Amino acid sequence: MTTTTTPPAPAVAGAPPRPSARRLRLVIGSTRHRLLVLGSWLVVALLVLAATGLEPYRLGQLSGAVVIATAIVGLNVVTGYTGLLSVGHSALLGVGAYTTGVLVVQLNLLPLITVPAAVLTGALVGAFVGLPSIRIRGLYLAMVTLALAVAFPEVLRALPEVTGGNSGLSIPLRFLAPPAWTGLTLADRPLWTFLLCLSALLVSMLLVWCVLRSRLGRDMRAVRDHEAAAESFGVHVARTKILAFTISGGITGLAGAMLAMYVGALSPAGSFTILKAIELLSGLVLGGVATQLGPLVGAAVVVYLPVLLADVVQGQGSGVLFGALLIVIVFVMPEGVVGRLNKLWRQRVDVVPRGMPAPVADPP
Amino acid sequence: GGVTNDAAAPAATGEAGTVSTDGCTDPDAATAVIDDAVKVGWTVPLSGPYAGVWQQITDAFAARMALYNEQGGAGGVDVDFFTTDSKLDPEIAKALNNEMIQKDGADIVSSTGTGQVATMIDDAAAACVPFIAATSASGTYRDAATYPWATLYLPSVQLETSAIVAAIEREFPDGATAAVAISPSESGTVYADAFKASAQGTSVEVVEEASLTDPNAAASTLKASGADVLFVASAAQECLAMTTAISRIGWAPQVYQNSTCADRSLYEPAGAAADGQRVFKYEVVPSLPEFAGTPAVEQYLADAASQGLADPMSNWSVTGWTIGEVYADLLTAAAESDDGLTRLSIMEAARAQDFHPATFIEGIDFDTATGGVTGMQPFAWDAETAQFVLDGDPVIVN
Amino acid sequence: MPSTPVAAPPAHLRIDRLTLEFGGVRALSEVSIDLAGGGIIGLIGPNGAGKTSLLNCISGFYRPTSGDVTLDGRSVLDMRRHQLAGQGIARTFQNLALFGEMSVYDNVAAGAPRGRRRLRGVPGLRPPGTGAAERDAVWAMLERFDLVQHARHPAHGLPFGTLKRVEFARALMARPRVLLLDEPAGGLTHTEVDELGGLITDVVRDLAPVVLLIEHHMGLILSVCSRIVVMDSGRTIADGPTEQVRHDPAVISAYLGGGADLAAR
Amino acid sequence: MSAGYGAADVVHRISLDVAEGEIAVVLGANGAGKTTTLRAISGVLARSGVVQFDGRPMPTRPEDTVRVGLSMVPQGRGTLTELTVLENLLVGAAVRPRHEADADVEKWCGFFPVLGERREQKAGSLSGGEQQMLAIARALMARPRLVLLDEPSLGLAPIVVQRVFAALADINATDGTSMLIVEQNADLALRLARSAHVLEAGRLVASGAAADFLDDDRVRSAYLGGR
Amino acid sequence: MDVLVERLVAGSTEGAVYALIALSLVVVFRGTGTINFAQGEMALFTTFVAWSVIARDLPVWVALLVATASGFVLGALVERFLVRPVRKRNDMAVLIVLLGLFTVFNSLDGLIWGGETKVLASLLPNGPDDYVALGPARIYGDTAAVWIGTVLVLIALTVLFRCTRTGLHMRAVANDGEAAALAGVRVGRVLSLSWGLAGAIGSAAGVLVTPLAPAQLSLLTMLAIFLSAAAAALLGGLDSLVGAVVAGLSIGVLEALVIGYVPGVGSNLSETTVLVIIVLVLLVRPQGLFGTKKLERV
Ligand SMILES: Nc1ncnc2c1ncn2[C@@H]1O[C@H](COP(=O)(O)OP(=O)(O)OP(=O)(O)O)[C@@H](O)[C@H]1O
Ligand SMILES: Nc1ncnc2c1ncn2[C@@H]1O[C@H](COP(=O)(O)OP(=O)(O)OP(=O)(O)O)[C@@H](O)[C@H]1O
Ligand SMILES: [Mg+2]
Ligand SMILES: [Mg+2]
Repeated sequence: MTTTTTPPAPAVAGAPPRPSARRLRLVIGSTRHRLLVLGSWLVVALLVLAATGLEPYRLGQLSGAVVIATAIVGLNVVTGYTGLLSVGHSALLGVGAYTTGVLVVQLNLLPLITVPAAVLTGALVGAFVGLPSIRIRGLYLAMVTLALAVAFPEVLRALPEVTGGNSGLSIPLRFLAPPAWTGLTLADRPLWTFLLCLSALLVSMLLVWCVLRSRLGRDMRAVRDHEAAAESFGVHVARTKILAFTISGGITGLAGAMLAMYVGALSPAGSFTILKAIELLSGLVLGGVATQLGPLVGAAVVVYLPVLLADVVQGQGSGVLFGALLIVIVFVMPEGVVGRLNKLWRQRVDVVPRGMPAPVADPP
Repeated sequence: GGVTNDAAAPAATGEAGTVSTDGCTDPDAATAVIDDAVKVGWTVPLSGPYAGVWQQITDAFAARMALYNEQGGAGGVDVDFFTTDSKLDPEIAKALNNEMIQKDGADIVSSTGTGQVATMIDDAAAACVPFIAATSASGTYRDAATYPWATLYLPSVQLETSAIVAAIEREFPDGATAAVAISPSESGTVYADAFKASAQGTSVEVVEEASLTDPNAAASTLKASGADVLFVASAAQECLAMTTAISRIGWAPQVYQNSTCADRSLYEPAGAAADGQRVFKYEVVPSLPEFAGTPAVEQYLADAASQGLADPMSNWSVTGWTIGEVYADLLTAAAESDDGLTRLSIMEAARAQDFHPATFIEGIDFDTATGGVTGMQPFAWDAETAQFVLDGDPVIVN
Repeated sequence: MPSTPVAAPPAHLRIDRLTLEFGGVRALSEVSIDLAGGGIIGLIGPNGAGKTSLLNCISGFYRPTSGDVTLDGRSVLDMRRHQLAGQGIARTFQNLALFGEMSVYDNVAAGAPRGRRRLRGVPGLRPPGTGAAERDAVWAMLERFDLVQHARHPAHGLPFGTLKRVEFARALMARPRVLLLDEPAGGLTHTEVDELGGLITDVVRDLAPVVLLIEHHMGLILSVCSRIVVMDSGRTIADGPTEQVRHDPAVISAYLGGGADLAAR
Repeated sequence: MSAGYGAADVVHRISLDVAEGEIAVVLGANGAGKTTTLRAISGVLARSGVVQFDGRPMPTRPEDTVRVGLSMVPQGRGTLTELTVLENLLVGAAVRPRHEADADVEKWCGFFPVLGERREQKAGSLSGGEQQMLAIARALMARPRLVLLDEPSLGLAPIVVQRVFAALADINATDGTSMLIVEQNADLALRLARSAHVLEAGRLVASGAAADFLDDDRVRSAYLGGR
Repeated sequence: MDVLVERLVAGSTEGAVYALIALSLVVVFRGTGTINFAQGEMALFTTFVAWSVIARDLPVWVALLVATASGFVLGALVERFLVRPVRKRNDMAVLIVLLGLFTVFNSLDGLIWGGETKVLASLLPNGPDDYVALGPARIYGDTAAVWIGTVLVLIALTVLFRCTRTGLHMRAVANDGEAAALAGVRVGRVLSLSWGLAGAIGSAAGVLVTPLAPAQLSLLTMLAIFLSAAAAALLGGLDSLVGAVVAGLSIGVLEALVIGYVPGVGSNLSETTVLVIIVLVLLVRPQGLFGTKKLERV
């Protein structure tokens, strides 16, 4: 009755398994691996060096992208690795930015000194936002965080004595000048800002890298993949979620402080609305959720794409094109740019982890 | 150094009110004579909800500048006007503004929206590029000591609200109670705060305020206060909402709207409910009989037509055109100055500007020294003819 | 898997008059089992008898209506779910509960006993030796379960039987004192079931945990269990040495059914 | 037929035939591709090659294969967990007229009394075995002419396995329903089936009469265990 | 007392607006298990279409029909060509596609119809005298239209989900598309139908609601309404029709009361206050007021 036919095939015992395509074997800790890592760092260093030679306005744009990348690195911790959808990171960014802004404008502190405070408030608010995630999941959590995104500008407006209300805060230029010990002048401010933002990004990425290697990192991913199972293997789910939100809030707060220094002026209507939260989330998905380099690529896309599109179409058309491009990218690379690259890399290169027992047959 | 930064010498700021090139990143560029073209670059929202408005404003401004060029420009130097889309995002605005200054070599820049203006204004000052006729509701930038390289076009909100309070006092000599409906937007709160400040120490007492988030709820609340006067501090989209809402609950106070609402298209659909509402303006309304015949308006319409401006009757066209008047006036003055046409002379001219733009209502001037627009003309809406009518003489505040 | 014999005495798990209700459904009623002797105890019974529910009560997934579960005299019901792992209770799941996006290696490593250092693995914060020790233990476990070639593959997408092995390996990583296995042989071929039986006996020899084994595969039950508890409709209907229970007529009629050869399988 | 996930094929050019009214069994080790084969036939997975049903090409989408008379009991959790037992059964009758559905619901609730008792309970709260019964009952609600069963005995108590297999034999005898069964309980399955096929690493390595397999020592040792 | 009644009526009208949009969200959720973040903007697009129809001097009810029909088609097309291909891959991808659509539709409206505020005629007369007095409060035509619309949609959807096979199949598909397909449910058709239906409801809602919106018909009309409606859908429980309506009304009334009776905070932080209350409720009932708790069995 059912016939499944194919052109004549050997009746019994199929052909021997096809040898898998040639892959480059890379043993972690081997000389080859070390050289590769060293080489990558060299390339990064060269790129940074090249960037510092850019014209100031290009350097400015790059700083903007670096700040957004840092914020996405923060978002990745909760949304990517812990699986908690957050549409409220615009507020965490704002908390960091306003911490710096308020301390500088109202207390005349040096911006650099306010950075730890921004990280701290970001982390605290992050932890607080994380509380509902213990009970509320999925799209419901997205809604709760979205509420934060909507409420944040309203709260800023309601506290004009501190935040400057609608007019916002302007950080006087003299505060943003490079400090004397750097040997840079006011004219070098873009370079100074860029180096600052870049350091923030690198520190954040390093932190995330460490967290991922640690047990906390494994716990976060376990919670994302199967909460109940994680719990029964000793993961304190609530604590893990809150820690994830705290780390994420700290990093995003840091990004906020950098944003304050780069932009120099803060207002409720501008950078901290729900649209910014959406921008961060789009960047994360486009770059690659739960990948370490994804935030960089994602930030580049969301920051530069609109600028590039502006050369193609002006006005409302650019919005249509931007939206359409987002959709196209998701269609072409659902796992994000870096997710896709990782896949290709794994097809070509066989990275052998430390301690893996002697070579075994390839998987069937 | 200590924790606080007490480094002196704020950038590009000299004596209070005078413009200097101290602290400019490139002082020579600021004093170099501009002889090819005056590059004017605006960073304004050309996409999103306000794009329609800004398209009209920039079109009219471009038309006015084209006319200026036809008439010889700034001593023979043409104005080259270009725009980029700020997308209402401060970071984008900042990046594009810097690109305009550094890459395109803009001689004058401008923008709109508090957040965007705030982040651009220092960059422009640091590069000693004049920031002319910005349209920001925040009055901070009027302070010439802190922002010597910037001027604002919009009258201060205080100017408008004090004119309104003055008009209320005139109408209610024995004192009046006022209710305020506040749009949850930036301009809403700015207007409301200014109104309350203006009412301070007058016979007008603010007795109740409510958010426009839900106009009907606001109407009930405000009605309960029994106020004589309702001031609607709204953004353009919500002008009508309050009108409908109060008529529906049968409340008929004297309504004052802010100037953002002074547009026929916003009043007409409200029908009889809007009758008698007051609003203040300083630019002419070309469609009104009172203005239609005046030489200034005739000239404007003829010029606009010669430049192919699509909708010269619209408020926004008039605004764009008038900003063009302001630019033309100061560029000519700068070109005629001793130093010739330089960024510095442009800024100095802007600081010293005092003239009557042709598309301003008679009696109202533009005087930078006193903060820009000098007065306000009250209008009342006449539902029957579906027109604004003049309601007394301009209130000159500055 | 380092096979250092465990010096501690076997765990004493006691289930005392445990009752569990869902609305009108009584999944467990007054179940009492004393697992004092340790060893491998088979838990069998018809579908819906309450076997998984019992496991869920022990491992903190269900909160019983009444009754108690004690481990070495301490009630485990007061403990939070994540604390149970620290008490040496590990389990597998009837319907697989793996970390789908994580690699097989990470899945197994997630079972490793937890010290107090959460940031273990971060350079500089790693106490000397522990990182490498855990790594070697995981690889040894993967080797033992024939999972090395899948180690870097994400768990989802692997065949059912392989995933069952991953689950078992993860549970063993915890070096549990109480091991709760919910139908570990489901979906395995006969040879694999035999191997599994061998593994379970090995584990008992190495770690001497109390094993509670739920299985419908009677062959496995009969070959590894020294004692069998039979449940039906939320009650224990038989509890005793394997040979005695397998010939119990009540058990045969309620659970095994007529086919004698089936009972032997 | 070939099928797989993403770019790589998992099942390579296999050919097999289930005659009308026949019960066939597919054996194979873990990961051999049994599930993949069934999923490809029913249209859940994309496939290449030819699959014919009654001499006509088999549709490529599951909702259409059901309409030509095929049903599948998927491996593991095949129930709609958020729906009640009754709703699950009714969904199973999607391709049948409504009045017939009600009668069949009663029939299966009678056959698996637990399901009858748990009618209004969410399927997801059932025990593993109860869910498996529900999956089988739901597949049969469509009154298929060919049923694909992926490890139907998984998680069922021995007594229920016997009843289910007896019922399958019964349905096969009375309605002439054909069956393709993947089963680890090879002994039982081979007794029920007429023909048998062995998959190894995605390739069909042996096909023949079920009875021969029962006697074949090689198969015995590989799948049935030496008894 | 009069003021209270006025506030209650005003608040519940606003609430009915949220409820209507929330119902369309519930339909998509029940049929496909996702939230359509572009729902508001799709509705805005078809409302602009309706405006164009009225601008051609056709009656409002024709515009309503055109908008509803085009909403159905739009919803079904979006599902078929944009959502379905990425639906299986992951939730996040769907989210980005929908956010992309959000941008596309909003910009498209601006491109086609310009950004200026437009006035949309009401289905039922809403002139100054077209009201029914309800105690001290007045119910105008446009208000009544929203109320009637909400009730009709609620009844129709309840019948669909309770009494028809299609309703059952929608839930089956949302629960597990593959299992539903294996049972013979035409998954594609059900998906298209859910989205089409939601699109139609959203579009009809757009036409009914716009005359009441503070921003009238402009590019900003739907954003605020959508956010409140999404909040309502979640508060009610994403899969509950009754929940959507009850929660929508509660949010509307709550807003009115907060603005009316909470001095200071009320007018400055009304949205924040309401959102905080919603979050608190969700903390107690994570599945929403009327939502069914998602089963988790191991
Ligand atoms: N969360 C729940 N809600 C409602 N009923 C439940 C729930 N969990 C279990 N039950 C019911 O309790 C009874 C026992 O279920 P349990 O899963 O413990 O059975 P089991 O013995 O493991 O059966 P199987 O061998 O089929 O896995 C079943 O009838 C089931 O329907
Ligand atoms: N969703 C998937 N994505 C990628 N590969 C898969 C997926 N599902 C199965 N595979 C691969 O296909 C191969 C065959 O799997 P399949 O499930 O068909 O085997 P099986 O014979 O049914 O095994 P079991 O007895 O465990 O059920 C396996 O190697 C598996 O890794
Ligand atoms: Mg069970
Ligand atoms: Mg299988």
